[in-house]
Amino acid sequence: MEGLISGEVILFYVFAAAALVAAVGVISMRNPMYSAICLLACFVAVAVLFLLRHAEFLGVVQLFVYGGGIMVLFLFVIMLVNFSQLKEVDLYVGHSRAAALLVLVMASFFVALLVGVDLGPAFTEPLAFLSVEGEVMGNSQAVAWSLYRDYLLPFEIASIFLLVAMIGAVVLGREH
Amino acid sequence: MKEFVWLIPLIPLVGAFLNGVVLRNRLSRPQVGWLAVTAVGLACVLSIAAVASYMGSPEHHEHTSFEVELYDWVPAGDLEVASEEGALRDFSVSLGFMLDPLSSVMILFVTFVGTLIHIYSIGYMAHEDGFQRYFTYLNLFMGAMLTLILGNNYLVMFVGWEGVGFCSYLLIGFYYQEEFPPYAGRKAFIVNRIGDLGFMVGLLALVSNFGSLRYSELFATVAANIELAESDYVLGMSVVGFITLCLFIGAAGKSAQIPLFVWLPDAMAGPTPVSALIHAATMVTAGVYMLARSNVLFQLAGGTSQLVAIIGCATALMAATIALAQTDIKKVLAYSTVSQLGYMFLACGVGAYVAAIFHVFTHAFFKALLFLGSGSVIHAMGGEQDMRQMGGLRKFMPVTYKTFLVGTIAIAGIPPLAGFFSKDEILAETFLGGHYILWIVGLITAGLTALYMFRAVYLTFHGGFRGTAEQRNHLHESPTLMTMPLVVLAVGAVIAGLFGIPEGMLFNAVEGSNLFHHFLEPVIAELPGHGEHGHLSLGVEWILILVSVAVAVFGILAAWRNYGGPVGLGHGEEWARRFPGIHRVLVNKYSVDEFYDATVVRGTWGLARQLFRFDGAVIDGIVMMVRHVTVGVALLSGFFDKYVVDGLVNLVAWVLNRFSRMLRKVQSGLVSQYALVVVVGVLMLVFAAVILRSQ
Amino acid sequence: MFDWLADTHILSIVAYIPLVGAIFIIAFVRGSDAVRVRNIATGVAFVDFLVSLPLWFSFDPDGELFQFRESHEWISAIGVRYEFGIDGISLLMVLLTTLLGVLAILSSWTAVKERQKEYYVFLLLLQTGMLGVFMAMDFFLFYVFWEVMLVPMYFLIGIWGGPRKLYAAIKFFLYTLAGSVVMLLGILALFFFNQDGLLGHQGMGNEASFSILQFHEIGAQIPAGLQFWIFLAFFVSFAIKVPMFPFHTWLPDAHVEAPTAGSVILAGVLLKMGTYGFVRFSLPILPDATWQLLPWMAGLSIVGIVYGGLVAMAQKDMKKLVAYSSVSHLGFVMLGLFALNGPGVNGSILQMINHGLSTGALFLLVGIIYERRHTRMISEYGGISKKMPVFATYFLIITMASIGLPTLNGFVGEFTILVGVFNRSWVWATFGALGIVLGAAYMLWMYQRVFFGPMDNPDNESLEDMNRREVLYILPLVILCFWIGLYPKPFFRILEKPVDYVVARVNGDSVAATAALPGSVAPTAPPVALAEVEE
Amino acid sequence: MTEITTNHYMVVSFLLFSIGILGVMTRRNLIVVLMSIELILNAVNINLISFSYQHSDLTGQIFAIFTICVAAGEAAVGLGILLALYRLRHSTEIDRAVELEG
Amino acid sequence: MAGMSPQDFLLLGPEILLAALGLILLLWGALADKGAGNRACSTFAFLSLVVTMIYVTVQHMSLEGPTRILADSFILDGFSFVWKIMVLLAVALTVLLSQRFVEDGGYRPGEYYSLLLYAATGMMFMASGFNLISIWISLELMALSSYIMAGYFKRELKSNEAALKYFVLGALSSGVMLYGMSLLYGGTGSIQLEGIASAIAAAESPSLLVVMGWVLLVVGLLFKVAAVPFHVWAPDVYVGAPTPVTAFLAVASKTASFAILVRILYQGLPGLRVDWQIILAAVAVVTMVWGNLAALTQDNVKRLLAYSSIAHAGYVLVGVLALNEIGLWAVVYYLLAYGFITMGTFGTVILLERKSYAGETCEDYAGLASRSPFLAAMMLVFMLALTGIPPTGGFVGKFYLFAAAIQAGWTWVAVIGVLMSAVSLYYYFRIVVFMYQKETTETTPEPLREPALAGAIILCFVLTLVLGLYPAPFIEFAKTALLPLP
Repeated sequence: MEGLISGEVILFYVFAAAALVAAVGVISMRNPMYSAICLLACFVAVAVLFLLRHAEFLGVVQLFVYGGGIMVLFLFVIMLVNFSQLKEVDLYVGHSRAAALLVLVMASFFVALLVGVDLGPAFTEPLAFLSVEGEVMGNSQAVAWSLYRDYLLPFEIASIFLLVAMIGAVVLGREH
Repeated sequence: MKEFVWLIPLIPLVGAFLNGVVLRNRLSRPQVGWLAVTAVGLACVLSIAAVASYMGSPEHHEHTSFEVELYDWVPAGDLEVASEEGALRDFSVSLGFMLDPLSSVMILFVTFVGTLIHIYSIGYMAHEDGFQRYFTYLNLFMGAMLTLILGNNYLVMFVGWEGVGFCSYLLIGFYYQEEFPPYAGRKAFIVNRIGDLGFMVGLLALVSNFGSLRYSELFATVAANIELAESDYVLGMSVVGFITLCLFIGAAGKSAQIPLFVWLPDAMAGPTPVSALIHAATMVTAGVYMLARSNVLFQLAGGTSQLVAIIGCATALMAATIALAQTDIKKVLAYSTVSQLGYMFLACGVGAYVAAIFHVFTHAFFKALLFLGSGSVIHAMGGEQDMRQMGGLRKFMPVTYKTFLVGTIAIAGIPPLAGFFSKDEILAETFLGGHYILWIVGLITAGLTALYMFRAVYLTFHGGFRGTAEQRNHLHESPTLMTMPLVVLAVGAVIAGLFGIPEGMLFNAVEGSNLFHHFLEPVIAELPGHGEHGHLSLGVEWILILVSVAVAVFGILAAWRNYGGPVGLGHGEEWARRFPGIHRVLVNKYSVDEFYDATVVRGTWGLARQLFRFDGAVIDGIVMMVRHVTVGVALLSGFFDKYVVDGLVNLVAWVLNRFSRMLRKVQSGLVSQYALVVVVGVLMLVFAAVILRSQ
Repeated sequence: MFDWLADTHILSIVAYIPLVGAIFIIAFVRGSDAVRVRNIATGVAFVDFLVSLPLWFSFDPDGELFQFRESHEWISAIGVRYEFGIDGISLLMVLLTTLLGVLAILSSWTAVKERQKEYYVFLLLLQTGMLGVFMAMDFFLFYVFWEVMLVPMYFLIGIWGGPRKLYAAIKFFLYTLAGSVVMLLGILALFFFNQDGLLGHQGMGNEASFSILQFHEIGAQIPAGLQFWIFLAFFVSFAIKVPMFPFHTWLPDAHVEAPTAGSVILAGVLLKMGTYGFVRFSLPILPDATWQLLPWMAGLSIVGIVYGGLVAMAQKDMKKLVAYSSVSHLGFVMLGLFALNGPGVNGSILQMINHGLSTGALFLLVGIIYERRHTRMISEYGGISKKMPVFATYFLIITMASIGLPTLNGFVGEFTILVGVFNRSWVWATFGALGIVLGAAYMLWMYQRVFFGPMDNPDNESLEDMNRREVLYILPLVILCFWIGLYPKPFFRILEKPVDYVVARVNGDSVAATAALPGSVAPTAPPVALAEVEE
Repeated sequence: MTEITTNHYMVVSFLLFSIGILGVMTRRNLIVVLMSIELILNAVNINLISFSYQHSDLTGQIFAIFTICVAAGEAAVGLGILLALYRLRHSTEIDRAVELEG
Repeated sequence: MAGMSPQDFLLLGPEILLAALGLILLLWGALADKGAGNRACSTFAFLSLVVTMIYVTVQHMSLEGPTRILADSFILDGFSFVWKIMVLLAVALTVLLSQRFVEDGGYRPGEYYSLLLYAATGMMFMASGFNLISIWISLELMALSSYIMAGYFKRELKSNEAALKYFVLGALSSGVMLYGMSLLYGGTGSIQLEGIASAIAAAESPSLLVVMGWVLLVVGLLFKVAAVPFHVWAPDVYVGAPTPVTAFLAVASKTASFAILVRILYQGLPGLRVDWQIILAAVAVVTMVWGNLAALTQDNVKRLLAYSSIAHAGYVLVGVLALNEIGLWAVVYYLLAYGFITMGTFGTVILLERKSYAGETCEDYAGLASRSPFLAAMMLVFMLALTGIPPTGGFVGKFYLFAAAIQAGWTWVAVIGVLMSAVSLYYYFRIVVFMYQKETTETTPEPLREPALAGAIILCFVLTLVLGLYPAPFIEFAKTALLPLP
């Protein structure tokens, strides 16, 4: 038990750190290609964090959609526009120092606050993630069930949303 | 007949309306003139009839007045009145007229003299343009003057009061094409307005204390509430004290007393008949009429009466001395008018209201006569007014000379002509009142009067002609239209005095046979403990008479000694040389106008130089002061408007504008900066919310 | 006579005839056909005047306080009603408006040359707006007209005005708008106090209403603190309109730039709305605040009187001079109002009319020579009474009217006011009277400089005298001046009841006040102790 | 330290969130800005997941799914705009687009 | 148990219908070779919006009382009805305004109009959304469509820049909002408005998560309604975007966002009203002041209107924070009036526009009164209405808003509001000055002849006046939006 717990702890710290480092990498790489790679790393790390919170389905979705779809989209665009143009002379806009300072202050302030928040005992009934109307099946089934039953409406709206996104991409991306 | 008293002022107004509006430019000159004369003449006849019927009426015997009220004029509304312990009283003024001895006397001589002067004017103005305008104004004036006299309450009097002021404004400025007359007119009007301000305040005080302006009602209330009347009011004065002071200011303005007399001499800029009618016979005496009318109040206000007496006396002396040094014949007469008005005020001051009115009465005749005479002289001299250019005119215009002489004797106070009785009565009353200093001053003034009047006569009619040859050829006696009124007035000047021979004198031994006194008795209220008069013993009266006559004769002799005979100007110059200081002072009229300016200099910053540049001879006294102070202040406040009041507004606008540009700076166009702004906003809100919750 | 009018929609008819006329002109008359536009506009205004005349005859001075009332649902959600009705005060204002409307249009026949269609349309719209203001018995309705009327005025100044018209117009609009929006808040405060109260003050619990009479009823119960703020809110708006010192600076600009007709309406009617507001709302609704602020009001009025007079003295431009004289005269009116007694209020209302007549006439007259010489600089003239005797005469009469020469209207008003004011404080009255002297000074000075003296400016040689049309639109005013000067009784008669009502209200004597209102309940307000407010 | 609580996740997510925001505020290259936005959405997801774990309630996970889908959509449109920008200016630097200001 | 059932589908009818019509339009536009005509498509879009409007009304009539379906994620009540009608009206007017632009740009009408329809669908869902997920995703739907439309004018740098800015900042703000939602969920354990409300009520004091959560959530909405300091995108986007889209952003999207704001604040966070009233008061004041002052010195009409729309958001916020009945229907009434006025104004702008961005500086309006008096007159009325001068809807709306503030005791906010609206006169009348008091120059464009557009403007004009002169029925309409107040 001990080992397992500590193992979880270790995993958390490792991947949390990885995610943050990768994120920093994203916004600090000169070459957008590298940024993209960092972004991918970040996605993966976050996926692991999901798994650690018993969101197996979400973890996988995260890997596929982000790591697969969105990543590809980015890379594709990066390919489309020619590289030499993307080599920025300087990475940041004028006020970046001020912004950085601001963010630093904000982060330290709120982190301090958030650490202090007491949410009480967590994950009191583990079965809620696995069971559908009482009988245990598995996370995917549970998610699917509630998604297609309780959250059908958002789901439909989401479909329209994606349609619009498609139109948008076409309209905006189309050559003249 | 008396029921139609309201027609008396109306008829001249109708005349004015016809001449001025309906038949404008549709009549020949004679038609215009005679239309006007008829209007006034009718008024004259009507007033005689009215007075006659009044004297036959019960009111007269019951010593009350006869009143006609046409309609409610100003129903102002409910008001808290002191005399009724602040109870609400519906205050309202009606347009009403009244006949009583005082108004009767006034209208009689006003209409009479007025008619004569109208007739005279036809001749005098024959060659002027604006003929119809002239007569319109003249009729208008008569209407206003009669309203003033006949009104049965102070407000109607005020109407006439303002009306005559307005007409004199028009008539002084009759020659509007020139620079000076309009200016003089405005000066007259505004100085009068200052007086009227006092008058108005007085009326207001009357209203809020006694709740009425109608003489009969008002004086009754006053007599009934004497303790209220004498109770303390504002500025440490009693109620009546305050009221009478205000009224006196008004009167002083209208009757050209110190300190408001400066406008009258300038008023001579108008046509001479106008000077005769308005600035000698009628309008200027309105002040005296008002005082006499308010005798109830003044009797209660001892202090003010004192003031009136002193001011009057001072004015008399001052004007007389100034007259000594004047070389313009009309100016001489003008100052003599001021001086005579001083006498009248003196009379009122010492409580001799009847005497005052009597002097008004006689003065109307001889002063009008003198003015018309001078007018005919000026006419003959082709507009020349400087006596140094005249001389020896008696050969050329005998009628004018004789009548003028009569007038002069009358004003000099030589019995038995009109001036003697009235002036002597005033002096007697003064003496009787125990005001010996005033009496002496009055006496001296009497002498001076004789002196400067005869000086004028000698310089004008005696000696050799000093004018240009071309003037000499032009000399002639005036037409009958002008001489006829002279004669009539001369007769008046001779006999007018006989109405008021002191009782027990000469063939006049019967008790109460002093017609004038006897007639005016009821107007002067007897108030317990106020203004009671003893009686002079016949002996003292004789002595006084002799003294004053002597003084007058001395004055005449002095005039003869210096100006009479062949000497001409000689001795006059002599005097001037001997006492240059005095002479200059007199010539400069005590520099009163300059004095007013000096106060201005102190009063208004920075305008000093500009003021000094004004021609010393015709510096425009008060009006200039008013004008400069106000223009100064006005400019100041103009700046205030531009730079402070508006300045603030513009400042706000400017600030807003700056702000706007500042805010636009935030919109730099750089999206990252926008993001920054958003984030900062978010942070501020979150902090705010957290802090709100933390306490 | 005309009693049958009582139950017609006569007021609405009077109010909307100009509007209908305007719409007609917009719709059916070509702008190019200027003469036609002009004639129709004149006709409409004249008809409106004729229709409004019967009001004068059928108005019953002893009848109800407000007559010819009409009342309909409008915005029931907040109890706003479309409610018209006039008492004596409004009646006089309405007649003044319709009369000046005709004259103003007559005066612009030749003066206005371009964009005539729009010009007359705006004039007519303005007419409707002003009439509505004086007729409205619902505060919301009042406010609507109050603001509507700004727009056409803005254009009259801003399009047909002088060189600085843009500045003057927007200044006029901004000033008045800023004032009225603040008033809006005051109205709302009243509205909510009438219901459940606001800002912690217990309300009256009545159902929602904007009825002015309703507000009069509850006025006395409003706590002094609240009254104070509401009074200030109203004050800003009305004082700007009057205009009282120091809110007056929009006036000279507006007057100088506005075309003649504009100035006439502005001086004749618009300014009266401020004083009307005071007498209709501030005094009766907010008695305590009125007494509390009395010294300030009187002080400002006196400053206005003297100040206006002095500044007028310094002006070189006739219109500006007259404009500042208006500041002085309206200071007089305000002083009379705040005497808070019969004669004072009586006089000041009468003086509102007088000022409308005489100043309106003055602007018309100035307009006449401006049209001939295209300058208003006094220095440009001099001795012109030789060329234009008739004009000089009319000008003289009007001048005398405005400086209060007896037998002319100005005097009656001033005297009555002074009687009232003197009763409140002799010092105020003396200052007021001082104003009269000043008035004489600057008016006569101007008159002399323009009409007397040698005619040295050759341009004036060619001036010709007033023509028939010009006489036609001056004469009525002159006649009215004499009428009010000689026989003002009918006016006082009409004012008697409303004035008593206002005075009673402001003196906290609600019983006497409600006696004037049949069927209304007397609120039990403690009468204001005069002693404590005297100092 | 021995046990991982929701607070840990909140902290991680908030840091990720801050980094994303910083990226949006500072980077000049539009592509990287878009990536930063993705970071923000990821931070949100971490929150949602950890909270759903906290409350042992699936809703959070569902919400996360929608977040991901929206992220995809936005990425698509964002990249479309980027392409258009690139066509017009032959650059993807956002501070080139400052036509509009004031 | 909230499952999916046929009548639920019926209740979703209007939205589904509109989405379907959108799809049809899209396919029609795409498949018909060379594309269907602009006129045809716009007419189709317009009609489908009208039909939906009718459907919504009928549905509202047939329902009694609020109805919820799909696990309380979707609610039908008076509030949603009123707001759906308003947004549909706005979009319909936008369609009329758009014809010209699609014509000139030579775009595929199918795509453009279907985007509008989808945006409309999103807004309808927003009006009915009752849990955070559906609210957020529908908001995103609307936002995404508007990003695209803002960048529609692709050949123009400005348009593209507008899209870019709108997208980046929009994504940022929606990220922030989403983060807020997640915190709220963490703090209350529910994403359903009532659940949140009851959780907050249960806790004796809200946890940090809740506090941060609601602020971030509200910030996202304040961004959409362009309240200071989250307005930064508005001026640039309004100027850069094609004018019809600008009108859409200024009216439709703003209105819909207010719908959510009110819904969440009144039904989700009543327990925190003390907090959000104060914060909104601050934001409202800053917004009114900033918007009006910044507009004072603008020469570009679209930018001027952008700032003015910022200021108007401030006014509406005053009504929102008053949290009383008058306030609520004042908000509805004002948004209604504001919608017509703004649509009319932008319509006029379009009439003066050419393919480029002409017709945007005040100079282009010089002497309009003499060239086309009626258009000028209508523009005048719109300006008066924006200033809030009777007899226009703008006045009545403002009147109610400030009345609400006074009743709720927010007097100082009201004072600032009225003073600012007086200030606003100055810049609105700059346009009037040009129209009426300046002379035409040879560069000033002649207004176009556009029946549809003219019709739209006249409609807006008439309604502006009617709203000002006979508000009663509209107030009744607004009152159906009343929510149960805490």
